[in-house]
Amino acid sequence: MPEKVAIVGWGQSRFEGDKKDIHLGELIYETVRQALADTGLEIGDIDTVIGASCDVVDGRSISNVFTAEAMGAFLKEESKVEEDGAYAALYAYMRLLTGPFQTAMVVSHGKISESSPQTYSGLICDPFLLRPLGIEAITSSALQACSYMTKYGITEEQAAKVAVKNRKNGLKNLNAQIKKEITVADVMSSPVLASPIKKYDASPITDGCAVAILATKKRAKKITDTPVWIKGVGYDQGLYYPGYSPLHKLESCEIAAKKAYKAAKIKNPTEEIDCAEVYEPFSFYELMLYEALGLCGEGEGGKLIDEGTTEFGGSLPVNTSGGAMCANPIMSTGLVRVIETAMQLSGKAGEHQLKNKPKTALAHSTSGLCMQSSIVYVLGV
Amino acid sequence: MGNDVISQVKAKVTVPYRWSYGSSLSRFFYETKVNKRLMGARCTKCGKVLVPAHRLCGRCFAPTDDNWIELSDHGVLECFTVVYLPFPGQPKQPPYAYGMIRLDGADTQYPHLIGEIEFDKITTDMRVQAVWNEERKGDLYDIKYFKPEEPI
Amino acid sequence: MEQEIELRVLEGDITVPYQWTPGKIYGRFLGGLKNKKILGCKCKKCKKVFVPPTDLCPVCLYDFDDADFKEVSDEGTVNSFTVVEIPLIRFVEYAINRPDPPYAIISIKLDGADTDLLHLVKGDENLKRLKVGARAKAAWRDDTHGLLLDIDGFNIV
Amino acid sequence: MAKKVAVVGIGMTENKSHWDCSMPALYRLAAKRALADAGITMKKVDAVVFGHSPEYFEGINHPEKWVGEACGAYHKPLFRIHTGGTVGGSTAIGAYYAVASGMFKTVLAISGNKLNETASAQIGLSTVYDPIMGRQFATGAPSAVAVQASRYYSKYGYTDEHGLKVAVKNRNNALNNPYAQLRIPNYTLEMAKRTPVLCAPLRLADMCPTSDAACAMIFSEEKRAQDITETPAWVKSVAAVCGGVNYVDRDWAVPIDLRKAAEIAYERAGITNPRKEIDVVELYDAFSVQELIWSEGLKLCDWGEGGKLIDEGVTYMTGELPVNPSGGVLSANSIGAAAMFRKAEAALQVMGKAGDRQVKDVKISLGHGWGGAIQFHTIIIFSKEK
Repeated sequence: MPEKVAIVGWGQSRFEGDKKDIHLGELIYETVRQALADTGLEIGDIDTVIGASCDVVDGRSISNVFTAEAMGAFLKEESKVEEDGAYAALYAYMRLLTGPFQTAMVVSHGKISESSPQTYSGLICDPFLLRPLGIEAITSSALQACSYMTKYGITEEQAAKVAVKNRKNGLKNLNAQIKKEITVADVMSSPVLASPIKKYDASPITDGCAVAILATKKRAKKITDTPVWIKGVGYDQGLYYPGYSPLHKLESCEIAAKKAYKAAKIKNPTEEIDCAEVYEPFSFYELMLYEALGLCGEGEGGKLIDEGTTEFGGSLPVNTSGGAMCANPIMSTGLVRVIETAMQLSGKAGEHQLKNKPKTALAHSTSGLCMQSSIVYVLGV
Repeated sequence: MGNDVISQVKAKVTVPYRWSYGSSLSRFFYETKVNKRLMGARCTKCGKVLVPAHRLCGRCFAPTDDNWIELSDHGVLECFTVVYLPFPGQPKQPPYAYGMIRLDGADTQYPHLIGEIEFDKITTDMRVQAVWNEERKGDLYDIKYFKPEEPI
Repeated sequence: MEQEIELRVLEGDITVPYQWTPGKIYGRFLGGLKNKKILGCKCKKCKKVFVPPTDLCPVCLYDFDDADFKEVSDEGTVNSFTVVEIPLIRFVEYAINRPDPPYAIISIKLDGADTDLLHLVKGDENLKRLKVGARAKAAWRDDTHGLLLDIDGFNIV
Repeated sequence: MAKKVAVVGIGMTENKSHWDCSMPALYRLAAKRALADAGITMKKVDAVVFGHSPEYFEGINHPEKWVGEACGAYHKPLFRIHTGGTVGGSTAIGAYYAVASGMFKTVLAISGNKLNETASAQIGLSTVYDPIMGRQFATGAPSAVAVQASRYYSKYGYTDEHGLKVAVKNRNNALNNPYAQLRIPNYTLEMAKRTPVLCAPLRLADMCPTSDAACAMIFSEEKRAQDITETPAWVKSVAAVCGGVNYVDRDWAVPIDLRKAAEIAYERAGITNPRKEIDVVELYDAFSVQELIWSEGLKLCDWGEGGKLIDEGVTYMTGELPVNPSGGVLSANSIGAAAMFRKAEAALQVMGKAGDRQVKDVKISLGHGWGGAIQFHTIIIFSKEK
């Protein structure tokens, strides 16, 4: 499905660990206005609004009740996807493909500091089999890390290299929350959260909001000279109970990537994808994602990071923005990956712009424990 | 034995939160606490006055004027209910009455309790006025409730 | 603005008492634990034994029924584990609850099962001997409630 | 451009306390019945759109993760929509767009809730109120709608008897619906008037029951729809519009958000005179008075004329434009499924498969839902003709 819908503008709030001083509505309002300013559009030019937020994060059931107006959705055709914003962008994309809408705005937000990533992820657990154990994001991911590393002989140092690489990339990203260079030794000596995951393997706690404006081909060209086209998208949901899944691989991501590649007519991702932004809540996940996305062979994630292929100056840079390692605004992290990819493709990434402007790039997001669900976009110019 | 089926698993879930007031609500409740004033904000586009004062007008998506307007603490009860329905963990024990009050000078409604009147005497469109709490913490209960307006 | 105004927060919580319905499959698995037995369900299509069982074989979409239940061993092989070092927020309160860290969460394939059960390993001695491939056996509580933690944890054999 | 889309299969669970059924099993039941109705298996279903209302109803965050595979979503594309009470409608609309976009040929929409996993649905519903601005005296949905009712009755000079008459009409309709929860034989206005006032002016009789239920609908593109069934319910148009709660002035008796949704839906469906052109309406009457208010929003009558519809018998099964032949939300409310039930009931009416609650010769039907703080509205218009 080439060149039917484009990403034409965006806004990102500053990503911070604790936006205690800002009301959620204010945060959204300012970010939406930023996105509108980016495109030169007025709120009246937006045909449909899709939100992405979560009751449990907000501590307000039906989270869009009090935020829809701050998104500019009053008397508009609005809906809310209760997943990461990358899934809301998918729904906006579907709507734009049908005809009545020419522009769509995707707004994702979360102030996780008002609650906690532990309660957010812990409540994903069913009440009978998982919740009694204290399973949440860190512990479920740690089980997965153990399984993956054991199966393929991946070392903790190799995982640490992801944290080092992404934090280095984050130094150049104005929006990044974490701006601190670290070494593999720093990661290895940071306190263990749940083995083998250590403090610096983990993404930070981040509040934030992200907005993307999408438009049909006809409208996109009037809005911007640098539209970024959605060339293909694939998404998939895998098994829920971690004991049922082959934890050493990310099946849903493999399938999502295959679907996205097929839609975008990508035959050889390592050759055809110029750069990627992936959602890596913990360092080792980026290695697993290399494999699932077909950027290297099975079990070769560690080798890919060792060879420096995915470094900023490598042949296939991954997370030039610093990724989730530098800011993990829950509900928005995936949409930020889409936006960052669009920034690279349109040449608007500023200080962290790749020297050789990419033509085709990949954005990934995920939802659920152990990356149960995945969505993959292929974007291009 | 052997074929027991558990029919219910009981547990209590408690999720802690820390909700931010943000600049507008902080300032609004600062005014109720310190100055016993209800403040509204005027939309820079349509001119309507929002209470509590907010950063934006939902209708126009325009920001409100930073110069807030002091509103009367009298107004009209536009609609109301008397709650008798009980449920576990209810924040306020029934029976009680609350409604939406259009304060004089405001274009939106302010929610609050209705007091000092027998429930069956409450009517829509009646004039009401705020009864302020002596001790105020900077929240909705800086006003105890609204009561029928006293004749001037 | 005229004066500096303190930016406020409201501290509170959302508290809800639940009475979750396990239904016939989860319910019978939990009933098995009450009797110190670990039950699984065998899919009539793929023949895999799911321990613990869920309402259906998610792959074949075969709905499990009473006749598909099968008891498996309370001993098995650890496939994956993590030692939890940080205190996790206790947002749920059952009749019996997990221990404070350090403890391990394990993924264990019980003998006779085709899937892994997630459970706990506690105690310094057990944690020292815990590794992938280790054999472990359920340690049952004296008082059982029909809850997952009727198994107190797994001891490394 | 949009592909033509039809509903080809519908699955409902009974609305009741499903004490013997886990939440995944409840969804499973609806999914299986929808597949059976369409005569297909999950192999033919390309994607799932999952609906579920507030997480705090069951205390499960991202319930689509746990429950998804019970809907047959193993390695299928799935995403979740959540818009409160109207989520069932929003989910159906999501599935419509998933097919209309050309991305998928056949999509399962499924939505539900198990409200009996807590002692009262009002515990969860009270957390819809803003913690700083109103949760202090929230009593779930009843108190909010009671406020709306007081405004409506006083604005137009109606009395609570108008609402109670709706309740009696719909409860009697429910006798024809095997999936309804409240099926009270010989229910009369006198009985309704004797029920206690719970949130004035609303009595127990004005309020919906608390149900566990799931509902599933299968949407297909044109060709496949015709292969699957001889009686597809063609989607003429969909609309979902958001109103304002705290940053706008609001007249609770005048649902401008619903009116906007209706105008969009009618325009896209080519309907100019809804009262005449629509043969049956299923709307979200969680509380009796809302049937009157929503009738106005839906342009079935002028502003302020809602009470006359029930006085004049227009909306009875025997009337000119039957509303809620199923018994409506007043007879069954699981919240998560309730708005999809409205859409599904409307689809059944054009398919001619509504059983004892079938209205004669239905060519065009409308299904509505509301959610949030009474500000999200969804509409689907179905047609017998392509």
